[in-house]
Amino acid sequence: MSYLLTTIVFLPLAAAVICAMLPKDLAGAAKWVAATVMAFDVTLVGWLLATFDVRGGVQAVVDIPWVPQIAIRYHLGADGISLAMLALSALLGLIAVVASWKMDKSPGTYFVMLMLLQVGMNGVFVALDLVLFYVFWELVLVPMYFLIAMWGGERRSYASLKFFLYTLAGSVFMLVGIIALYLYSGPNNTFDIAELVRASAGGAFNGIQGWLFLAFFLGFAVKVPIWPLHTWLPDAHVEAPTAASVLLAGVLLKMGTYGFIRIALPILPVAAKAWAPWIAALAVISIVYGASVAFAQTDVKKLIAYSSVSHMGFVMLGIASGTAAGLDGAVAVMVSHGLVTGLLFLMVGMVYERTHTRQIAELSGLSSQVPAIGGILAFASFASLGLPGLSGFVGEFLSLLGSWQSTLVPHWMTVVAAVGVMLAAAYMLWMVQRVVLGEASEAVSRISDITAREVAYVLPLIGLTVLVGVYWNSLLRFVDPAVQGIVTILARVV
Amino acid sequence: MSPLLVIVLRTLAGLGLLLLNGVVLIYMLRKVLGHLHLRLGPTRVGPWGIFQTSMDVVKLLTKEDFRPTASDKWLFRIAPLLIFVPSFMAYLAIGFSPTWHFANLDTGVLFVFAVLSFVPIGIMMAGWASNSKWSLIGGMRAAGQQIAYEIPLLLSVLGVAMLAGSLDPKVIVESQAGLWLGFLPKWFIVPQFLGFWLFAISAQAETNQTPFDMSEAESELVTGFANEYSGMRFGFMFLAEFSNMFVAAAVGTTLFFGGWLLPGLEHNALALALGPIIFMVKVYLGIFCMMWVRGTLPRIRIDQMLSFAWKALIPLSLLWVVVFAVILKAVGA
Amino acid sequence: MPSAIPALPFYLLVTAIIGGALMTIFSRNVVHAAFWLLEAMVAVSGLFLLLSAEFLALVQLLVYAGAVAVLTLFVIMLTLRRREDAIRPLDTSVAAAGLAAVFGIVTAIAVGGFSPLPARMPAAAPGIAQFGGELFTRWALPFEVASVVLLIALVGAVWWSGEDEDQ
Amino acid sequence: MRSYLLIAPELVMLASALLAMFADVLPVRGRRVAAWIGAAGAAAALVIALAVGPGSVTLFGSMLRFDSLAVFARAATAGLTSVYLLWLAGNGASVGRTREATTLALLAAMGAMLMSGARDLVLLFLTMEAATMPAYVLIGFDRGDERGLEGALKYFLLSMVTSLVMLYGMAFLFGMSGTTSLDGLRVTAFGSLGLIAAVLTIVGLLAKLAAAPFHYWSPDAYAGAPAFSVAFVSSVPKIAGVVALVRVVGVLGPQVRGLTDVMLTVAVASMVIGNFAAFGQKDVRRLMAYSGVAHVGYLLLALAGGTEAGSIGAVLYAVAYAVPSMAIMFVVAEEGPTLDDMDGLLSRRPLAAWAMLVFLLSLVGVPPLAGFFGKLYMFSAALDAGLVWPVVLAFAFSAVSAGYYFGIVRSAFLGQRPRAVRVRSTRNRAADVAIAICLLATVLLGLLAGPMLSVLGYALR
Repeated sequence: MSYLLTTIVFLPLAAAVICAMLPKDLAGAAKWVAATVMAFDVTLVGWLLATFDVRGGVQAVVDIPWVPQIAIRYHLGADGISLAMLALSALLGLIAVVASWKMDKSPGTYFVMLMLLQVGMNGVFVALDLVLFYVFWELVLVPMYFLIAMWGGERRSYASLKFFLYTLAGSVFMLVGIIALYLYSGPNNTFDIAELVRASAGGAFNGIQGWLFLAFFLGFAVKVPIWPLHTWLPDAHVEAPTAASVLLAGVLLKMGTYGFIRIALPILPVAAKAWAPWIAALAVISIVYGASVAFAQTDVKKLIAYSSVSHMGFVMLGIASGTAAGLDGAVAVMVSHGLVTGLLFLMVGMVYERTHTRQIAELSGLSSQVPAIGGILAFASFASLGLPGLSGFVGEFLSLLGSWQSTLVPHWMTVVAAVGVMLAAAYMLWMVQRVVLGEASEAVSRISDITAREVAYVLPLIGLTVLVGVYWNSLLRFVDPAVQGIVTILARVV
Repeated sequence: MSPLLVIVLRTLAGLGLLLLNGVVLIYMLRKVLGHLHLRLGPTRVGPWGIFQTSMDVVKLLTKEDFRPTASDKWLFRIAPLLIFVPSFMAYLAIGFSPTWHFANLDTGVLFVFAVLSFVPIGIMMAGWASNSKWSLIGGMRAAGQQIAYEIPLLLSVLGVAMLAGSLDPKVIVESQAGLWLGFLPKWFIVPQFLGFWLFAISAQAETNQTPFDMSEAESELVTGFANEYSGMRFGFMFLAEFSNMFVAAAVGTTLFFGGWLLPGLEHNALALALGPIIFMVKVYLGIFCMMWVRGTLPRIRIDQMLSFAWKALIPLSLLWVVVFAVILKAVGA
Repeated sequence: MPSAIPALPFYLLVTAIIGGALMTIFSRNVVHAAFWLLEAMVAVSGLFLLLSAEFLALVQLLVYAGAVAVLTLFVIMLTLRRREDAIRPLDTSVAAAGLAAVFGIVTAIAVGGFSPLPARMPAAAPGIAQFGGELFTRWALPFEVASVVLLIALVGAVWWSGEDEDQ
Repeated sequence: MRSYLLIAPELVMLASALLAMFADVLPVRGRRVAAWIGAAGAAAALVIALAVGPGSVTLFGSMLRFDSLAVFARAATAGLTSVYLLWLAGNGASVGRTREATTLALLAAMGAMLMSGARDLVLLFLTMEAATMPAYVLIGFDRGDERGLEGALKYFLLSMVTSLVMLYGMAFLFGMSGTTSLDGLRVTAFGSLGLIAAVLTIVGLLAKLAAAPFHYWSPDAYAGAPAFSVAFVSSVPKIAGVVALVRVVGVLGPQVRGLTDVMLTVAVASMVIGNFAAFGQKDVRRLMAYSGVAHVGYLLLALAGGTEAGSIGAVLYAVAYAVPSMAIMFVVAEEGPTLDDMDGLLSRRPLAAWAMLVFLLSLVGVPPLAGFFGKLYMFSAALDAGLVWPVVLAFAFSAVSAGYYFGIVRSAFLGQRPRAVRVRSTRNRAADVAIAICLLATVLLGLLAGPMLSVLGYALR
């Protein structure tokens, strides 16, 4: 029994409680509390990474009954995939706190929300009980709603409610699925993921897998988001404050794909295989559609948002493939997208903070006025479009490889998806050309360059992007053993 | 005899008693009130005016049955019956001796009160149907009065019911046999003096007698609800009033004065034979007392009367029921 | 009393009850409606008599004739400012009549399918003493709850009719 | 004697009601001493109820039996009443006469507590009347307000008619079974007549709970009534109502074919009507009335499944619904009834705003709050009983309901208050404590779902 994960998950809650109780005149101290706690949290995650046995298996498990009457357990544990996501979540959480250093509109409440969000994000990735998973899943909604609704842009009210209702509507279907899994899991009804996998192997869900998968699909697909359920994403991204955008794109979207990998595939492998072509088709549509729409955007943030739709399509494609390479690629895209898109949003945030605009037309010549900001923005764009040597390439390559190898995904889909990569290169480069290069526009002409604090929080992202891109195994050695387990399950069914 | 024939005969007997009683009581009332007021009462028709009432009956029967045009046709016609029939029915439950009764009910006392509670309905109906403000006011007064005084009336009976353990008139009377301390008749008036007092006042009010005759109040409402009635319909109302008096006195006799019992005349053939006579004597004594009150006290105001009921009689009777129950339990134990 | 209910008086009383109830609804004159209500109540007490429940029959008379009907009439007569106000337009009762008819038909069909209903009346009606004993032992709780209900009604009535009080 | 010990909680409630009624003649003086007495009495009743605990003994013949379900409902009723009166002791009834409000609330709660243990149709009916009659007065408590009186009258008429319909059904049941004891009802032999009797019997309860075809009273009554009355009327008596429904359906459901279909129809209708009508409401009381209809729909869905787990889930959910809806009404009573009145709540009273958020989230069914677990139990039971599509619908509506609940959140958190801020005369600690207790209960009912279910007698797996 290890309480390490419990500590990692609930440390931010402690920070939230402290921030909430700060008197009004001390509200400025909230950021220090949050930063300290998150730094500690990241350290703990680092320690977990260091002590993690890469040969696989679920580690740092804690498992105690919560509501014994209906077999709900407080069951946390981390395997490689969980750990990668947990690390991403903790790191981006810390960065989000530091990036919000200048937040002066009711900072106390702001950091409470940020910390509550962190609890949910951390928890989702290590919960091994479905109800617990759902609890963390929903816990994310409310703080994110408020982050957008209270600290967002012009249309924040609309965007936040849309975000909330979309994801809530999706997740209630997931809850139906969870309950159904529980009811059909045999004489010893259970919510435990591992036991459900075993029950599934024993044939407990035969005949209804399709329906169950539909329920989970709706819940996860909204969150990912897969076309056509993506419409909340651009609105939410555009209106959200920088830190919220970072977490939304970097972590929240991954919850959906993580759900597929953790729950839908292993527990419902038959349906997953049956649905794979359709999911792949939707993924491909997402890739191409997201990229095409990104082209048409005049707002940098919206462009990044649509690029997220496109990138998450690669994740879904990898998941649909059901091969080791595809799943490795999916996780790699998840991590990479978290790092890179986080970085992109941070840079856009910096620019916006200085110029008060995000319109591509009004921004140009960043490199001439603020070379550091421009350079990092360009770097992030390259990473995003999948330049070899940077993290984006790893995942996209593996995803495409996996889907090509897969017997479930038609080859033409892989080809179309590969076209998406080129589209991504095109719109990203076009954006870089217009925003970074050229002569400094009026909005850009009098701004100052990056500060030390800003360097401090983008540097880890840049470093990790390069590390993963160059030394793939730094990520994959954690992920692959877990992926192999899922592939085995998938291979077992016809 | 077939049961049906028995029922018919008994009913006819009851009706006869009621009519006879009515005639006698009207005469008695006139005489008693006359003497109380230091006047003579009827003297002209027959010796001491004893035929006065029979002549009245003839007059009522031959008078035109008049109905005001603006009146409520059906209610106007039904009302006198609704006043008369219940008071007739009340006779059925009265026991005159261990063997003399019209119907033997084990809830006899309750039956009397139940049917008598219809009388104010009839009075209200008459008051409303007549479409005259005096009548209406009389009817409303009757209703308010009835509601108020019915409660202490019923509560006052509870003490007796507790003592006798029954609501059957026969059982109640029989349980009053014997003597206390060798000289005091075991009548329930002794332990239930307060109950009797409550009963007497309430009964006076329930039968619309002065000082509680607000629903008729000749001097203000011109006989109130009966204002627009004439002929035999008026006769029914008139008759019902006297019959109610008789019933009240009879119930009082049964409950508090040992019914057909007299000390020393219990449980033997002579007592059985004399029973009805003893009972009637007691009843007429009771009626005389009611008339006495009627001739002595002035009429009080309706609001005084109602607040007296709600604020004095009802709390007192409730209290008495509780106190007496406790006493009975203590003594019994 | 026999355990089966004599048919003729039963149907007469039932007709009287239903008729009275319908007339209560249809009567255009409020005062008449009150009298019809009374008629229905009295007929109900007749039903009790048929079942040898003498005590209940008498209490029904005492309560409905002696108190409820009188109070109802009293209130109606007190609140009518003019006699003509007693006459109300008919149209509201049409819907009620329709409802009652539908309800009656449905019930009649349902009941009709299950004749004869088994008579489960007790062979001998309990005496009043037995009745009282039951009421205050086994049924003591409902009895007391009923008194609480009345208390609530009293408090409510006092509240609605009472004077305003500064607080 | 033992019988009286076992109904000691109710006796305590009754005693404190009488004491509160005569509070003015007590030697203790002070503002709203009646409400304080009531709060203490109800709290004592709660403690006693828990101390007495569940038992299989039937009292007064077969009148009463406090099994674990009943004990839970009874304790919850007493506890909620105590909190309500605590709030009332702090803020007082908006139109004065806190004393009457206290007495009525206590008597209603007493009726509700007995109702939850009632095993006899007669007692069930009487206690139901005792639990609902004070509501007529409370709804029309502001005698100067015509809308309140209209609402009260509407409620009164509908409630009376449905009560009589219920009595009619009970008469049929009595005729068929020869007994009024719930356990002795035998109606299987009567086919569709049994169904009619059963439906007529539950109509009264459905109307009191404001289920769909009988819900018309609730929006008007709530919107016309002062919010402090709504806080009580919309929450506390409903718990016992659900328990009674559980009892009746539990006995009749297996015996009567088609009863569950009726329940299901009512459930779906309630969910649909309640959820759609709640959209666009500007008055929080009206909004809560319609959402209450929807919540009753969820409850009925669990009951329609006809399983033990469904019954337990429904009762738990009834409590999980009652607590936040009462607390929301507290805030409404303090701030004003419309959405505009809620504007800027965050800046004025941040804690109240956050509490409000938690209550609303619990009503939506967001974990780990009480409402989530309630829905989890209920819907898993209904799903277990094979009601797949209604459950999916219910879940969808749960999500939809966030749409209108968040209207309140939006006002409270994002709204600005343009007009002059109405400052509360006194910041009242007792009232704030009451809201805080509700907040705690909303959270703990979820987190401590295990112990709750133990109290409810949910078998351990």
